[in-house]
Amino acid sequence: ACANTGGGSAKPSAAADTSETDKTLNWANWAAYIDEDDDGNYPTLVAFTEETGIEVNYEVAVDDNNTYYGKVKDQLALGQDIGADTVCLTDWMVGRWIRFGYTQELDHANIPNLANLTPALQDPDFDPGRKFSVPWQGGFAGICWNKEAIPGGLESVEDLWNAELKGRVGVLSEMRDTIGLLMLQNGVDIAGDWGDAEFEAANEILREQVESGQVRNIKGNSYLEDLKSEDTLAAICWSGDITVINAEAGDKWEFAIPTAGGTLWNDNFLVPIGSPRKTNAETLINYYYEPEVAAEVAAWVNYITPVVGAKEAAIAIDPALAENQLIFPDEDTLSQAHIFRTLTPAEEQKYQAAFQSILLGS
Amino acid sequence: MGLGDWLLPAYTIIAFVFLLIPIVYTFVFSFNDSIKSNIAWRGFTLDKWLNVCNVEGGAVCQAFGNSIVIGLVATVIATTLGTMIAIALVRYRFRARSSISLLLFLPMATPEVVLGAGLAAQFLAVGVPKDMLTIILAHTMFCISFVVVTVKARVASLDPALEEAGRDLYGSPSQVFWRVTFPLLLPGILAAALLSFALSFDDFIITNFNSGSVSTFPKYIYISASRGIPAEANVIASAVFIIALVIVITAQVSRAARVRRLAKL
Amino acid sequence: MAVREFAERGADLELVGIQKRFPGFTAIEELDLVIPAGSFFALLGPSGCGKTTTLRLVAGLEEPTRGRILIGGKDVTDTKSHERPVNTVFQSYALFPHMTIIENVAFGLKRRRMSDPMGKAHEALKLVELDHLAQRRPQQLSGGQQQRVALARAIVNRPALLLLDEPLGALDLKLRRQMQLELKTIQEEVGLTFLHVTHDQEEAMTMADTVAVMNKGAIEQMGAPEELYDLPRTAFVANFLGQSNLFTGEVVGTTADAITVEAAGTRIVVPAARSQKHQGEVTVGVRPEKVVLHTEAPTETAGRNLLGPGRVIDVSFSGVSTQYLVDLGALGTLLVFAQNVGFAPVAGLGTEVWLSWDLTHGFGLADELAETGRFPADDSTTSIAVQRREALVSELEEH
Amino acid sequence: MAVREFAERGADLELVGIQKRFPGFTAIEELDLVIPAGSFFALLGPSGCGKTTTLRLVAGLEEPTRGRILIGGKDVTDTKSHERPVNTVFQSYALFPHMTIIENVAFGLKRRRMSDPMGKAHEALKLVELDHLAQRRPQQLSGGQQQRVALARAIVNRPALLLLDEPLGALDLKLRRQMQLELKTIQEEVGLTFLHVTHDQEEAMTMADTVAVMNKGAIEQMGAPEELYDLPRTAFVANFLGQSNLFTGEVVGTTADAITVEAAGTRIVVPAARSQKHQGEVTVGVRPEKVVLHTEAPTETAGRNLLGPGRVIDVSFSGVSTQYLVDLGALGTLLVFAQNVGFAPVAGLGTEVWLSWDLTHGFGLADELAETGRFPADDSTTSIAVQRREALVSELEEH
Amino acid sequence: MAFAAFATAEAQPQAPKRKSRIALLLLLPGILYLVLFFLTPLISLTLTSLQVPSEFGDIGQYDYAFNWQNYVDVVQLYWPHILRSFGYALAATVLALLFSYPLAYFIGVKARRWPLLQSLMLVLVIAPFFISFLLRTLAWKQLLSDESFIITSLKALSLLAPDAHFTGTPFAVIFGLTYNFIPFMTLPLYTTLERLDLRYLEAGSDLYANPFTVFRKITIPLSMPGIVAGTLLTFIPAAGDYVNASRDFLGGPDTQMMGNVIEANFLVLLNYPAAAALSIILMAAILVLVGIYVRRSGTEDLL
Ligand SMILES: Nc1ncnc2c1ncn2[C@@H]1O[C@H](COP(=O)(O)OP(=O)(O)OP(=O)(O)O)[C@@H](O)[C@H]1O
Ligand SMILES: Nc1ncnc2c1ncn2[C@@H]1O[C@H](COP(=O)(O)OP(=O)(O)OP(=O)(O)O)[C@@H](O)[C@H]1O
Ligand SMILES: [Mg+2]
Ligand SMILES: [Mg+2]
Repeated sequence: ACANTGGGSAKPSAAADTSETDKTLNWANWAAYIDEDDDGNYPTLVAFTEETGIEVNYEVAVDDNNTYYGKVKDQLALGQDIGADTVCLTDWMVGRWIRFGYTQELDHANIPNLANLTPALQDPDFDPGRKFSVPWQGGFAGICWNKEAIPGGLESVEDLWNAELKGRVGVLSEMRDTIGLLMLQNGVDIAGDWGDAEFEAANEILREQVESGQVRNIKGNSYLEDLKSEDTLAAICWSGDITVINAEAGDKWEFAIPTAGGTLWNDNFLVPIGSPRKTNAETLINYYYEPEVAAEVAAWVNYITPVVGAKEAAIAIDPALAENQLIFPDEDTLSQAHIFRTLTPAEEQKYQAAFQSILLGS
Repeated sequence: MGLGDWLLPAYTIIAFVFLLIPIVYTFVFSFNDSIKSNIAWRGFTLDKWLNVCNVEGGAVCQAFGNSIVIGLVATVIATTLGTMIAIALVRYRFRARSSISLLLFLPMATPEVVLGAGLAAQFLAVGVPKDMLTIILAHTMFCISFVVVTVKARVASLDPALEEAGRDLYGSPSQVFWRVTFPLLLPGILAAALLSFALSFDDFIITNFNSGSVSTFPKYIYISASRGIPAEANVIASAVFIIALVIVITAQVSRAARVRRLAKL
Repeated sequence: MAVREFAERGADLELVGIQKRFPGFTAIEELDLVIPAGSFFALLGPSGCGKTTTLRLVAGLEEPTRGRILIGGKDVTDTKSHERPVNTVFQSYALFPHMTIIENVAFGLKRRRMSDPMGKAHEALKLVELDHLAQRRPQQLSGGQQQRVALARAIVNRPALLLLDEPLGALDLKLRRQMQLELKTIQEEVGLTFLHVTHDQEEAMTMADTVAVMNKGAIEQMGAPEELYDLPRTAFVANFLGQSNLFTGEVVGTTADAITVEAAGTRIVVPAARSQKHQGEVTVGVRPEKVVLHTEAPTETAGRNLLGPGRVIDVSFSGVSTQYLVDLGALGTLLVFAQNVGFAPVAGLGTEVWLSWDLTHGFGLADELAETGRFPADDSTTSIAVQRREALVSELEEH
Repeated sequence: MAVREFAERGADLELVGIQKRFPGFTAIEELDLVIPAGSFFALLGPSGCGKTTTLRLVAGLEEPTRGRILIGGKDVTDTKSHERPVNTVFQSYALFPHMTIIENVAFGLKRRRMSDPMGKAHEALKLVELDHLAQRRPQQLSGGQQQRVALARAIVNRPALLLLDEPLGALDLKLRRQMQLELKTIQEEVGLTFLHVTHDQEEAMTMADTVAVMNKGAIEQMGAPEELYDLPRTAFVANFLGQSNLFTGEVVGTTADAITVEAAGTRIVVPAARSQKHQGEVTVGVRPEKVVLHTEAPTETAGRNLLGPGRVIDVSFSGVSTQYLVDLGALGTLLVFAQNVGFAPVAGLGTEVWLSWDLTHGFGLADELAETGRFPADDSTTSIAVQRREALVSELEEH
Repeated sequence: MAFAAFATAEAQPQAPKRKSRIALLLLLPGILYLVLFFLTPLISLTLTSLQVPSEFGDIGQYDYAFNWQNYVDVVQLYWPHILRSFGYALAATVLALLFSYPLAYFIGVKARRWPLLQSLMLVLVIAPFFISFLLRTLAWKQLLSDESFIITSLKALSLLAPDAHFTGTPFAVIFGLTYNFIPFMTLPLYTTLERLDLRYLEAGSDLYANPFTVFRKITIPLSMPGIVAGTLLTFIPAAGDYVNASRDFLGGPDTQMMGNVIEANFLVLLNYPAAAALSIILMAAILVLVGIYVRRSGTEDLL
């Protein structure tokens, strides 16, 4: 058998583009990550199709960076079409795809609106010059709590370890967010130059809290279920979610960036190597970089849009919205948020294993 | 008599209540007027039943459709292959018999994660991309053993004298097979097929390792579980449950009626 | 398959030097047999002696290890089962459970593409008086009815040779007698050749033209029923076919007409023509109904053997006749039947009696009586093997 | 449970006004029965008449709908099965398949905490000559051997009352006769009370002190075997217990000693004391072995009934005796048995014969003969019920 | 229907024929299939379990080697999970047996008189098969969450400590395993009990055994094949399960079983050798346990 386990040394080559004749597009994305009306239609996508004639098949196929990667990596390694022409994945995973050559290089000529990209995101270390990826939405990881149970509110990650909350605290299974917050609490600059010692210190704190039973559970997106069922009363959370569940299950929760700082992440469009519809994908990206469209999406999903001018456009929709720091953060808010630095493969392996060992218990 | 007379029936009732609680819960929450996730009760609505396929661009229905297709194809292949093995095992004597029996028992004794991971590793090593085909191949594999067990019991209980009588009454070997053997095995074969379908339809673990980007109904639920399962999933599950129950109960009642009619003769 | 005609009449069956070995067991050692066309032949023998095996060889369901089988003069040894002009009524009926009675009966006709199979099947069902149940399934019939259907299913094909494997085994005595009559009538009417296997000696004797007694895979004796009963050649036949009083002793006198055997000091005379051996140790015997019971010492007469005095140790009334068990000391115990023409038994328990029988009724055997335990070794291998296999298979499946 | 002793001797059994209804079916209408201690009582009857049900009531495996059951004078109607001094040899043996033979036999002893159960069990096995198979499992035994184990398992407990439900049903004639002898010996030796259920009339008659003939849930007649055979009171008993030649006609003359019946123009005289009815339509009969066959017209004698001439329409040889079927025209067909004391049959097929019997052998019945078809409705209810259940179960499983 | 899988039928005496070409034809496709899709994966799983990380390779890249050290490593790292898997599976099996036996006895023995009721109850037993087991497990998770009616009532009744919770605990995982595999236990039990010949029980009571002794000495031994089949059908999948113990379902960080570890290594850490080594260990352990169990319970013929 050929020993092409995982990545493989020979990088696959991009598929031929048939966008000229094939006016369709498959978009794999996370759940609740685009505007949706009561009939289950996506208004911005409907408008996009009217405008360009490209039929978009929007699929909620990403539940987790790792599991999505696990599902498609073999096809990617062979350069095959994975059934998605564009996928939105988180920074570090995008970095891995780019390293492995699983993405197609974008033709910036097809994305003139890229000029609207927030300067802060124009040159990330995993994709200098945004040659392979373009941000879709971003968000903060911080802390949240049940206002009814904890009327006093929380301020820092330390507050989660309060004895009164024993067994009622949730943390995220996304290593960069949970460990990131803990490192920030320890005074580490997570974007800067830190090493094993800093990571270990934070990981140990988490291990202690999990083993002592202070932390009830470590979950991905389903931490929301626990919040709703009140299995947990406080948690490490993603900013956009809280707005959504407040709308859905009564205005019971509050989100805050901890005093020591929160993490900032982005999910990015990319075009998988086997996709024959790169141009269509670029057309789509360009469309969502129009400030009006970006504002419409942002108003619905409650995450941070990377499009300059969207805030102004949003004022037109709902002035209150524009004031929401979680959607249109000002400089002050942004200064509290930090981006987790890119890890080397060896670090990635090592830290993930250490983090997983907490998740799996012993 | 006394105690034992009502203790067991009472226990049985409690046991059934226990068994059915989560099913009733699932059914009730298919009418929940939920938004994204389906946890807190927000009021009664028929919307979810009326618009099952409208949510998330029909992802639920597509997953459901995939599950049906996979189940059907895997069932047909596994039933055919398994029935052939069952007949051979009961009716013929050959040397490798015990090794073959072991080979058939092993998949049933192997935990699903091992089956799933092993097959996934294999597909990986050979470079087969994961899609519907790999799921079908995987499902067929674990269904075969169950088919063999089910059909074998039927073949073994088939009186060989019946086939001999067929031959004695001028039936050629193929006539004897199609007119005597096959009709007599049919109920067993159907039971095996049903079992295969049920196993395939509800399988998540093996599927998860071998499905690549293809979604199936259990996989859809598993993925959605991390962010709240839409009530539409409850709708589909409840619908499948009700349809299956109606079919089975109708069959049982009509069988009972037939038996009673038979008893009157 | 070619369309074939009904057999005009029965065909004769010939088995030449048949041997049948199963792995580890020789069921039939060496079998030669000729059954003339149109006769009713009964194969009689204890359980496990190879009767069913013989039938299966003839039907083509089993291949002989050696030897040839001829039906109507044609060698069919290598002919497949479904091409032999033979039908079988199986020991277990083997009715198809998924077909109605009428479909069962019509099965063979349809396979041979006979015209009007349904009509013929109904005819056959009428013959066994079950036409009103034509639409039922076998499970809905009683054992006796099933047996009649099995018979109809075979007879409807008018095979040249009909094999019956204990077709009346499941019936109670009354029904059994009626079915016997019926079978015999059908055989005579249709003129088919019947090969009937049974272990019921009475059945064999009342029905068959020729009876063959089989033992351990070989035929011990064969002939007309009366002949076999009257003059058994071996101890096995003497005891299997009815009961016998047997005595073993040295031959002490031989004339042209008779031999004299001395057993435990008593001399018993047997016609020379009715004895298989004329010297050395010989076992002689007489049937219990041929023995007359005397309550007073009779005078010795030339033409009669006289034994006694002995003592009646058991009297048992069985309706038609009374059985006496008479203890004759060293000579052993004798069985005597006396038909109940009067009311009370002739002799009570403990009475001193003498026994006598006409010389001409005695017989001398070719072999000697083997001593058996009170309970004979009950080793019907089939039943044990079947049960073992059942247990094993069911255990396997329970899994 | 208290340690109990072996029963010193048999206990008597009394059933008072027993009725047993199953849902939708009354198996026993009204049953009164007294079986004296130490006796061998046989319950005889056709399939489905309620024999097994009666036994199960006595064993406590079924509760009577009405009535009381007394064993040794003690009312046990409400006593649990395992507390009754009764053991059963089941129709199906019911040997525990998961235990060896010796464990099976010792089971009851162990439950009662008898000393040395194994020793006693081996004794019992020796009695039925199966001690060498003590370590086998029931599945490894033949039917006959299993039956003997079942017997040993019951007898070893020396119960006051032993119930035997067709314990010899599976045996072939030879073994059956031996087992009968054995049973009888054991019963006499141990002095237990035996209640033996069978549908084999010969078995009942040869073994029992008292025979009761049961029909449709009620006892039709009861008495010593000879008595019952000699003087049946109903057509059912006359035909169930042996065979009978029956004639129905009007009573045309009555004297103190005898009645005269005219059937199809022929006058038949029956002793008045032997007739249940003395006027109107009466069915009279005579046993076939009491009838004498004459090949020449005999002279009419006072003490004999004379019929004929008729024609022999069937002769069948059955070893001990020959059966003749004689067609007497309007009077119907008569059966005659003649013991084979000579060689050849007395009369061949088609011979003209006359029949006669001693007046004193005739009997008159209380009821009339019902007409039956050639094949009687084969409605052994149990067998059908069993089959139905089997069909049902298999159908369910097919699913 | 599913329960037929466990049904046994009266076996008929079969006279298996001589070796035949037909047998080969009948067997070949199916056996080939299993060799291809069951046996070779096992082999390649074994090979994978011996791989080493590629030198200079990126995450998830391995080379073939004979690195048996992988086994030592995973055992050292994950022995608590291995023990936990078998502990939970054993507990669930015992609980399922205790739960199912009376139920199966009622359906198979007591309800014989009412065939319709019997089959309807059987349908209810297999009913859970018809609704996704993931959904059922999630339903339990909701029904047993901290603020749910059941848990709050238990707390109100002081049957549960005020700060106690259920989800995420070993009890919850064992509970889920038990619940999910009850049909697998009940059906084989039912099929043997349904065939249980009541005449044996009658014979027992005729031979002076009281009801309890009859149950212990006759009913239990006679239903042994069902008990063995049921416990195997429950234990094997339970030991390898990873849904119930998953943190997204009923488990928590300290209830993770081997299945979860295999999944995490395979899908998240992309540590294929570790996942494969664990799989092989799990399978071998189960085979050994099953072998011992079957031998001890005297039902070797089952295999
Ligand atoms: N397939 C087989 N393999 C081995 N031995 C066999 C096989 N079939 C039959 N036998 C043996 O051959 C002998 C004859 O069997 P057969 O069935 O002919 O007996 P039978 O005379 O019909 O007995 P029964 O009266 O019990 O039906 C028996 O000892 C049996 O055990
Ligand atoms: N549980 C039951 N429910 C309904 N009817 C029953 C039941 N058990 C027995 N019967 C009926 O009661 C009648 C008597 O049955 P029983 O078993 O006593 O007959 P039997 O005389 O022993 O017959 P056999 O000689 O066939 O054994 C039969 O008609 C039978 O169908
Ligand atoms: Mg036979
Ligand atoms: Mg009975």
